[in-house]
Amino acid sequence: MSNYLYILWIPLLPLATFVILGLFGRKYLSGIAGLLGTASLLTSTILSFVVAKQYFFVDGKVNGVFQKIVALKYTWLEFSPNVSIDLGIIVDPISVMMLVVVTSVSLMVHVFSLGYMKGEERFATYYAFLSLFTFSMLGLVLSANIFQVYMFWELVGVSSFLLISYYFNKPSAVAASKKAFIVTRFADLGFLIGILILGYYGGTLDIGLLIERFTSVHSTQFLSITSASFLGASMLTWGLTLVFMGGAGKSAMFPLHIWLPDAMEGPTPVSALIHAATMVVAGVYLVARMFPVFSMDETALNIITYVGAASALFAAVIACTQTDIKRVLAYSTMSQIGYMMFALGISKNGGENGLGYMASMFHLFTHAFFKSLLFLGAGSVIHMVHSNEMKDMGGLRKLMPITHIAFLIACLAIAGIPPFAGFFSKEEILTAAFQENKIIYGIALFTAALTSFYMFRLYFNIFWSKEATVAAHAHDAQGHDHGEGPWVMKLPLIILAACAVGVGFVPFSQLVTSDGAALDTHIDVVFSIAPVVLSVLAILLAASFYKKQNGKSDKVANAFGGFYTAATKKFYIDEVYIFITKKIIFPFIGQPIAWADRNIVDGFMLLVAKTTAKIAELIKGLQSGKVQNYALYFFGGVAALSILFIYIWK
Amino acid sequence: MMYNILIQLRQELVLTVLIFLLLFIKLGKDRSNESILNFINAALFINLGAGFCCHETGELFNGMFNTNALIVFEKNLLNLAVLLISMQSYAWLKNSKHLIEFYLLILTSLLGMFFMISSGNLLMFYLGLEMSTIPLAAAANFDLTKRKSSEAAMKLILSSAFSSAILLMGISFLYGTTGTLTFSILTAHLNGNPLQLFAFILLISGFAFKISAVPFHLWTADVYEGSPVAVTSFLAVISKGAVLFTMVNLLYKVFTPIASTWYLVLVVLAAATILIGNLFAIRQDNFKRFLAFSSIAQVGFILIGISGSSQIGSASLIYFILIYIFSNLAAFGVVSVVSALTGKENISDFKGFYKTNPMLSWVLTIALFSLAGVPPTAGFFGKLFLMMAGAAKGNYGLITFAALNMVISFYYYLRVVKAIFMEEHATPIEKLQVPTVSKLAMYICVVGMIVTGLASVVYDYIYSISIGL
Amino acid sequence: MNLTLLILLPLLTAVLILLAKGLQQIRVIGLTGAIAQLGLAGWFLKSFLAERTSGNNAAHLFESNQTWFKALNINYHIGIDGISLAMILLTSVIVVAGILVSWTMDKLSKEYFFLLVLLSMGAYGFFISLDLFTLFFFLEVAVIPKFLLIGIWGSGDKTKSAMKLALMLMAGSALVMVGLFGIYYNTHTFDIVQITAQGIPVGVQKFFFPFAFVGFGIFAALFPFHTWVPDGHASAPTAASMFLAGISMKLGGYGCLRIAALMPDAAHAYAWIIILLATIAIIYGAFATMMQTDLKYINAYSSISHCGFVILGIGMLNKTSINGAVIQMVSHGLMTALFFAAIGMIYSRTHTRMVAQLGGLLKAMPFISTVFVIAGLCSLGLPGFSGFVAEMTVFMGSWQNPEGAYRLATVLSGASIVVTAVYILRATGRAIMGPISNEHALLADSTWNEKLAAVLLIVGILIIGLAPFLINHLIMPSTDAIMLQMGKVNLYK
Amino acid sequence: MQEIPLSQILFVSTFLFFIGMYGLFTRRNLITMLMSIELMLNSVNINFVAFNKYLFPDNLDGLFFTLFIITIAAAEAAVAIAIIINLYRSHHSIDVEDATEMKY
Repeated sequence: MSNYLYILWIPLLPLATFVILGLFGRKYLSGIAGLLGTASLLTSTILSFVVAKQYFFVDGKVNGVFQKIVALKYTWLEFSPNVSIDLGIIVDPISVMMLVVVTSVSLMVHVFSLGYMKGEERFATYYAFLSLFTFSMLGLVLSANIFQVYMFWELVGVSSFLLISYYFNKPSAVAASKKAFIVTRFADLGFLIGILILGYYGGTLDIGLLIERFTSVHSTQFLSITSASFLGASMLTWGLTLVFMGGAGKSAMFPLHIWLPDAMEGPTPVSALIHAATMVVAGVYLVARMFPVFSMDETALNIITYVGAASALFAAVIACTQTDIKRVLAYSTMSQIGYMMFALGISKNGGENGLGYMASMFHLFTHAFFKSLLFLGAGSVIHMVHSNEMKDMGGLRKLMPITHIAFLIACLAIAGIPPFAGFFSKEEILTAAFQENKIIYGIALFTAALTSFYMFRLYFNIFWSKEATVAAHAHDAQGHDHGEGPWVMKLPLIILAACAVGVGFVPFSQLVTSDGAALDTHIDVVFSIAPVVLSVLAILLAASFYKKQNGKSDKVANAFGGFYTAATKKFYIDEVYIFITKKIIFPFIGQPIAWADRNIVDGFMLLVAKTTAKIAELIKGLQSGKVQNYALYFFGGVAALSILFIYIWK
Repeated sequence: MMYNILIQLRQELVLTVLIFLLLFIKLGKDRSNESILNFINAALFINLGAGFCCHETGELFNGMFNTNALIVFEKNLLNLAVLLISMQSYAWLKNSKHLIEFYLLILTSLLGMFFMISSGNLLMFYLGLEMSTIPLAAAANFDLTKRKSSEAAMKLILSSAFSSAILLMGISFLYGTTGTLTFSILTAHLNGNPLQLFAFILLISGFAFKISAVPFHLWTADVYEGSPVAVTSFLAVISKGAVLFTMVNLLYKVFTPIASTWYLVLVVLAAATILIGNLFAIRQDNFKRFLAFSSIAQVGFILIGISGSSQIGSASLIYFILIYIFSNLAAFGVVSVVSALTGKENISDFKGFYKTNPMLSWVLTIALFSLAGVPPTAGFFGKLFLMMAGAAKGNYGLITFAALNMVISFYYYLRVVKAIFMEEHATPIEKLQVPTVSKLAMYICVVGMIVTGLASVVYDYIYSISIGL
Repeated sequence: MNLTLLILLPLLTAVLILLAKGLQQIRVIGLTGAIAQLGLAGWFLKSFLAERTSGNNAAHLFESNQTWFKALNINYHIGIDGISLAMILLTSVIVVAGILVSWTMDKLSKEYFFLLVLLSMGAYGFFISLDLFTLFFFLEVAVIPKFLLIGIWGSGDKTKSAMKLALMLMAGSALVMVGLFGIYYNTHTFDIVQITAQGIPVGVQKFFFPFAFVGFGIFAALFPFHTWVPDGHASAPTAASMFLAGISMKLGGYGCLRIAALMPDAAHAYAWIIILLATIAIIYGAFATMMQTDLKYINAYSSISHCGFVILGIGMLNKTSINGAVIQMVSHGLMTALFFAAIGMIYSRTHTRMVAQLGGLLKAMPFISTVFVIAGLCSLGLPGFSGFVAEMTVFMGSWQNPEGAYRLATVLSGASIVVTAVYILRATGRAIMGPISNEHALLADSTWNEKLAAVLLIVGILIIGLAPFLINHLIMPSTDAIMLQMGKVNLYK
Repeated sequence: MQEIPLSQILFVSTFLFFIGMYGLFTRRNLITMLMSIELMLNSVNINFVAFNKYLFPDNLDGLFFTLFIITIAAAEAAVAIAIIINLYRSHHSIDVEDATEMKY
């Protein structure tokens, strides 16, 4: 087994970029910051492709099964002899797959930002943050220790916070970043406690060991964790569910999704990188990483399944009603991640039953490409029209042909139209769902249809609906002769479009499976009729609504009535949160405590002091100044002492 | 025999000689106050030196007068204190035309104390006591023109006469029940019957009056306030110290058979004294009155130490008195300079004092910290050892009570510091020209306050010569 | 080389400061002294590790023991183990930073620097003492400078805060004193090592533990005796706040730890109360912080919450949690000092600490804002900074107690990290980000001394945050020794 | 004639003592107060003499003590009178109630 230590460079290069740009960027390097970041990331990308090649096609397989290789293990913080945070690098199918995804998408975003963020004041800082994020994400992907996952988990969270609040003088951006951080932080609390539980009963924090101990039914650890129970559920269930809570927070699963739409306040390339392709799928990755353990507990899996399905449907419905294109994309992301989640939930570990797992990973893979493509496309659109609102757009297909084509491809991909990438992965998911759970299958199918509807609603609204004159948008100064940005913004679109077409043909089932052994799948044409047809119908419906401006959509909307408005209002989840925080926690917990501290706790201390002073004031009469009273007190003292010591204490 | 008298009685003799010298100077042609003061200070210095030559244990006049290393040391302390006081009151006496009378009075009283300390007999003790009290009453009235001064003197003389009547009653009953006045024989006859206990209580009340323990303390504040600062500091430091020395001697040597009783008496007195002293001190604005009550509180701590009834107890007491001399005299020194030069005696007058007189402020501050018992000043050690001695009896209720009272005392000491450093005054005390002698005295005090604590030799020496129960 | 140097060096510095003329001389002397202290501490670290690696596993190194008060069996017994060394390093770092941030203190500068140095001397003496009397002595030495620093150079209702602080701390030390007497009269010595060797009767422990522990607890802002913290910190001048939160609150934590180690039975008996109070302090402090509007108050209240972790770690009484407590002490020291430094810098420019009146400072003063954000992120326990390491270690430790109530305490205190995130981000979002007001738009960024101070502290934070195994390696053996006394073994299966 | 028992003498002396004390507490005139104190001292003298005579006739401690008490009482009185006179100078009254300037 050859040495994979050079993988270390893949995260370290972005880190180095971050440090350099962070320290000297503002002053000295603001010119070449972008190039620097891109260059270093290019290197990591190449490296990760090398890794992928080496692992998948050279020496990853040992007698037909892909091995888990721990390339590095360094004890970073020891809690007690066998429980410690080890910084490690794990090489297995999913981590390598994620390496490829993260680096390549990140690279695309870097390139795109060269054009998109051009002339920004804090250009260097932007790239520093991008590198920081990339580093954290890579570190997360490579973690071999669950606490290491948690660390990079937090780092990912904070770099997302920094990037969302990049336009820091925009209050809405600041608010969004705060929201994102706090909500995910809340989820992470669950994650942390989950880790504590697993670590306590597992007696280790090393993922490999945890899996090994919790999957062998007779190990003492497994017995102890399953025998221990709290509120009727076994500690295993608790631990896993709480870990999943962390994942749900990062992956914006219902009801912890509220931060994702607002996060769109960040620069669009950032949304493409963080909130479409990489960070938001961290939750899925986490579940996949711990999957063998999850597979030991039915309850946890069911929770995952239903949360995933619910989010998928919920998000899809909302997406149909939003008018901010980035928000539409955000909700579609949420819905797609829902897919991945329930795919994991319905899966089993190993063999044929591992189909869901494979499908989920496959979808994660394909989704990364077409969704980042969508965002970058939206980015270049926004870059041109300087607005996120559909109503400001329309008929752009002539002005930005490349973007148009790329966007269309992406839409087809996400709609699951063969032969585009999304088709294959979604197909696997549906198959798995069909085999495991009919209800889920139904939801998935309906969601698929919705997906293609709202995506094409988006597409038509941007590129068709009304005829836009060139003049309408040719106003921007820096010579957008045919409306689209410089080549650095177009190149990524083209590449990603190619991927969106191509990656579907990757023999994924041969490479990434739950147990590492190859899994032979086949596209069952009969089976795939239903979803494809549905999607096509949905597309046609969308076309009829939005290709030309006509009242149909509004009529339908009115037909739905209250439900529609509820959907546009995102079903009032945000309001609920705001109510809980602003109306319950602050006034009923925070204020009283703050008040009590000043007036009761501190008040008590003051009271002691005041009482002393008061007593002093009261007894001053003793010192009457009359010498006769003094003599009297004197005699009183004598008498008192005499009585005390002759009669009482004698 | 003669030789013995010369050796063992030397401190008293020197003092007597000094007193007569002063008389002659008074009678002779008048000299400038400065020269007289310098002469007196020199003489007092010699007097202080007298203690350090050769000290041996022994007794004179068949046990009427006895002396030993401890007693000599105690007398030295008092001499030192007198020297410091006389140096500090330089500014005040410089312009007084009765300064010799002042010295006559306080030195006579000092002589009385010497006899009281080394008395081996109730009669001797009584003589010493009165000899030390009566001149002080006169000295309290030294500012003949001040209303307060005469009022103070009146209060002092009347209440002390009353207390000595009570004391005498006690002595008479002791005599009646034991048939002797000699300490060494007295012990054997003590059996703790009610009459003896009553006699003892009368006696202890007399002591409590002198050391101003609650409820026998009421004269203190008024007298301190009314008398001239020098007299006040003499009262606060020296007479208290002398009586305490005697008291420990009596309790530890004579009243051993009824130790269980006097322990409880001390506990009660201590608790009351600390509390009342603190509560009154909080409210005071007149500096001397404030120091009076704070010294009352200090006495409470001293009583706790004595109640430990161990060698640590007596050693800590003497150690504390030494520190107390430095701290209290430093404080009084500043006050006396200020009141002599500006006539201001209120804490509120000291606002913004640091701006104008940093040196005096630091002296006063260190003194206050030492009184409060804050390290690294010696007061910390003094107070702590007293408490330790008390804790030996395992009465932690009392110790906790005292410890918490230390917080109160801390408050009012800090109040003064606050006034000095942190508060503004429309017309702060202007820059003062402190006489060199007084300055010297203050420096001695400061050095004493730092060194006495940190240099453990002092304590260890005192411990080696002091007595246990 | 003798540990006493750690006392003599500040003493010398203080004396020189008294002799110096003019702000320039004074501050240069002060800085030189502080740097010398830092170097000395570093030297001790170096030789300490050298000793350890050369296999010297004595509980305390550099021990020296002189008789002080022979009659009372009071000795000047000094020596350090890993924990005290960590504390000494912390102190020396903060002293340098504190002197740097008060570089331009021109009001009564001589007294100011003198008191700062005196305070540091007290801290050093406290940390090196192996004799309870000496310990207590230095504990009180450190009180008065605080009073004067706050009262003279403070802001706001300074005298009141100073008085409150001094009195509450004095009450604390009074309780400690009683506890020490109890120990003394039942073991006839103040010497920690001897006492550890011969042990204290259980009954005695049960009686005196509360005195000593609560006494030190008051210094460590133990609920409900924490009320001196907000006012004290808020009123104090910048450097004093740094010393207060960074050093003197640690005296309390350290004392609590030592007391718990001396009286293990009592510690176990009362553990549940300690944990209860600690948990309350954590949650309560966090929520109270959320409601504050003054930056200094925010940090002061958060200190209550963070010091709760120290007490919690001690109360849980197992190796990991105590490790965590120690790391948390160091981490919180550095982090709060940094926070106060940043706040001080902001205040000295904008002349307001009200969050509502600030905004968008990142535009005007990027460096200071970055420092502020770093301090904030460290405070909310972001990996890579010391706070994360400390809090996680405490959690891992406290989770080892399988009792349900202890689990609940852990979860609740864990929940505080969310609240922490809320208030830190509120403050940051309001003061650092958002639109900037015009009168602040043109303010200058930090000067060299401020930069230096901040960088120093940040480096400290990063060293712990990025390479926690270093500090772990330093303190682990000592905590092992303590656990040996505690007779409590690690609960992990 | 049989002699008077000690108890009766003690009774007299005690009675005298408390008369004195009562006088001290109640009379406003400083001179009178001083006289009451003299009464108390005298009662003590009676005690001493009686004890000496009845219980310990073989040595004369009590008697001598009495002599000293008388002397010192005289001295005390002298000083006290002087002070009172001075008080009269400043207050123009020897009523104790008038000399209560310092209090609390």
